[in-house]
Amino acid sequence: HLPILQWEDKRGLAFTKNNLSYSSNALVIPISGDYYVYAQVTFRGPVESSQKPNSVTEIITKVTDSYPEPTQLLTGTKTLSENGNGWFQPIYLGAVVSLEVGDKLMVNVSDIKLVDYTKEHKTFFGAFLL
Amino acid sequence: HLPILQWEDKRGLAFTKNNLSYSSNALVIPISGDYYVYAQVTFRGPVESSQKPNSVTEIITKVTDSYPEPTQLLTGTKTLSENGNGWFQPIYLGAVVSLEVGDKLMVNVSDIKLVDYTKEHKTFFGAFLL
Amino acid sequence: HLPILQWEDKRGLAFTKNNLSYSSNALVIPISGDYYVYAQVTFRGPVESSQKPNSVTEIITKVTDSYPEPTQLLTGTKTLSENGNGWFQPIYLGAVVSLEVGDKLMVNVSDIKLVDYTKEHKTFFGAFLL
Amino acid sequence: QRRGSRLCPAGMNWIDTAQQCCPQCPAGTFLSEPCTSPENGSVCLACPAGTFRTQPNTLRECQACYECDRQAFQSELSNCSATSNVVCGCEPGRFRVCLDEQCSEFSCRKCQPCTGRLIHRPCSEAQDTLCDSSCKPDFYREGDECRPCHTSTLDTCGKECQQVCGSNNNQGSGL
Amino acid sequence: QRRGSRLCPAGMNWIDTAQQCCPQCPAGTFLSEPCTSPENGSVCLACPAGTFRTQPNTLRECQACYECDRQAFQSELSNCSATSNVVCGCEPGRFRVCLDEQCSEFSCRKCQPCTGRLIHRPCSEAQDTLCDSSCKPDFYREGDECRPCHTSTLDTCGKECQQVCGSNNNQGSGL
Repeated sequence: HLPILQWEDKRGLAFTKNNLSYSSNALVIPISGDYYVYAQVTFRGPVESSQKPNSVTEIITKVTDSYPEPTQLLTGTKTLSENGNGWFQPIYLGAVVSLEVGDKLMVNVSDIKLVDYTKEHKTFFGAFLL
Repeated sequence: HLPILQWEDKRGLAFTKNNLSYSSNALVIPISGDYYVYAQVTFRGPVESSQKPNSVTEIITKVTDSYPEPTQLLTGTKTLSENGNGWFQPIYLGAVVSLEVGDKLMVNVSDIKLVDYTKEHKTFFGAFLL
Repeated sequence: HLPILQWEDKRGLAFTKNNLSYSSNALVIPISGDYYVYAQVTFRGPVESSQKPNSVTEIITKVTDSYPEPTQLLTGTKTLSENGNGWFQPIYLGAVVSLEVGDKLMVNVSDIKLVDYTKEHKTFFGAFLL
Repeated sequence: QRRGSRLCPAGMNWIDTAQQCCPQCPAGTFLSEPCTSPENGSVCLACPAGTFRTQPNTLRECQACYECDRQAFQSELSNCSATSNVVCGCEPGRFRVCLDEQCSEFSCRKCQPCTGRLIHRPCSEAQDTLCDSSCKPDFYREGDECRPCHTSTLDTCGKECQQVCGSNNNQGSGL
Repeated sequence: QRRGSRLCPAGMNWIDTAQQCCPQCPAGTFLSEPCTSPENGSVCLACPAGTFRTQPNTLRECQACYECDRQAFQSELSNCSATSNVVCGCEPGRFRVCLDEQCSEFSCRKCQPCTGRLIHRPCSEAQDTLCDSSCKPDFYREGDECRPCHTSTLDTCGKECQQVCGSNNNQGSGL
């Protein structure tokens, strides 16, 4: 599977409440219901390395005890046409999904080396119950 | 008008509830109020055809009995600079709009041949009452 | 600081309610709580001018009486690879943030001349209490 | 295991709404009604057309089948069944050009024809045809192309052409 | 001023939950508990590791420190403290290439080496090395490069090279 992103859940702008908890890279759903789930990942180009991936992908995935395989909920795939070395590409995803208590939500990316982790307001992930 | 997308409303991740129904390519609003409306369309390049559109557009439109013309609620327009044949370009739109009972919400695109309909988690459309 | 966008808050699709007011370029938070805050800015290329900025940036910022400096809440930065002059680039941002009564939300952009203000459904900004 | 769930025996999953362990539904079906007690079974229904489940599960819906991308000249290697997703490949005479590392996204490009050359390795799903570097008999090299002798005329038949096609070319020899 | 807030004296902010003015917490701390009355103080706690506040405030949390972009060869000029954000620059031998007007985003490119030339202006955080246009002594111009005389041989030593390196070249002269 694709690499899973790790998140800060307490410091700065990050927070969890109403029993929506964060553990081992996943948001854990406290009660069944419909949630608006969203995430933005800012990808940015490596400087020196000539080999440039031709695309970047962000996927919000659900893992559940009721099924042995993860389910892809939302996917953003963008090909890259920036030729220069320094490039930036944000991908935002968001939608309503039905979730069961105990379901885990994670964010996978095509290449973790391309994720801009430097500022909390450029790459973020969250969910709220409707 | 621009072509209107057709949607799956029952199978897989798709669902409708609380009387928000789907009929003839539109979400039908059951009660008046403020809704957060959103849609993502993943566009992807045709392979052989040399003529490449220089832009793709996604529009969320409202049709109402109280007015003969559709109203454009949200629009995402992106020019394309990918030279190769195989390209991907997701466009996400979302915002709060005031809707009346009976209003219909639809998604129009600049070119239906460019829409990636192959996976339900790449192109999606929805709304929820605040 | 980066230029701040001005918004229409009454005419057309724009509205404010439940005491969420708009004054001097900012949405003013009436009661403390968690809000889903979102904004889309469509940037578009200048026609003649050859000097092309190599990137466009949109930032949703919070200003509060409790702190003398603005806080960057959400940021979307995209490098531009369109060589032609006429280009379009929408950037959508949205996430849940904890706000206090009296906090002000604003949208900053890297270059106000590049913002497409021509149609209300291409550039928009809003927030709602969860 | 999560706080509120008990460990269930093999073949059973914890169902929160029923607050008990229930038997998993077999692949190809989904959980329509949880069991009322571990002894009696869960109510499982077949995945509706266009959906599938490859594994035993206690999910409330089946996964929607992918579709092959006609526009990108993909074709169905195997269609969607209740227990397996569709598998897409390329139409005959085309090969895959991957758009990401896992090749979950790909387009199908025409195989090169190797006109006038022997085929070193035929075109396949994964790779383009590999043409022999030298030209076939009765074909002469022109730049990086191989041309049939019989199409050459006295004045167009350069050094290479004469060597291959012999001086009295286009007397019915070659293709 | 907002509807519900009164003007507070200097060094104090209106706290809506306490419906009164409370003393600001100093830089490097955040407001954990508002004061119960203007006389007694606010409860301020130190910013946790990895966060900071540069100014006196009555905020409920500190700002998360930025991180320097290792992948883009950035290095920490000064690390994050309770009262100041991290400051990023470029690793030695590299200079900043700004990606936006304020240069809040930048990558670090290798400084050019000026082989065979005198350095007009050394490489710095902000700018690449500026090389002298002419070649150093015992170096001759070849296109836009400067080559050392001792590496040239009789047949490779063109007009330029002979002028600089003299006719009896590669007799131990040069670098």
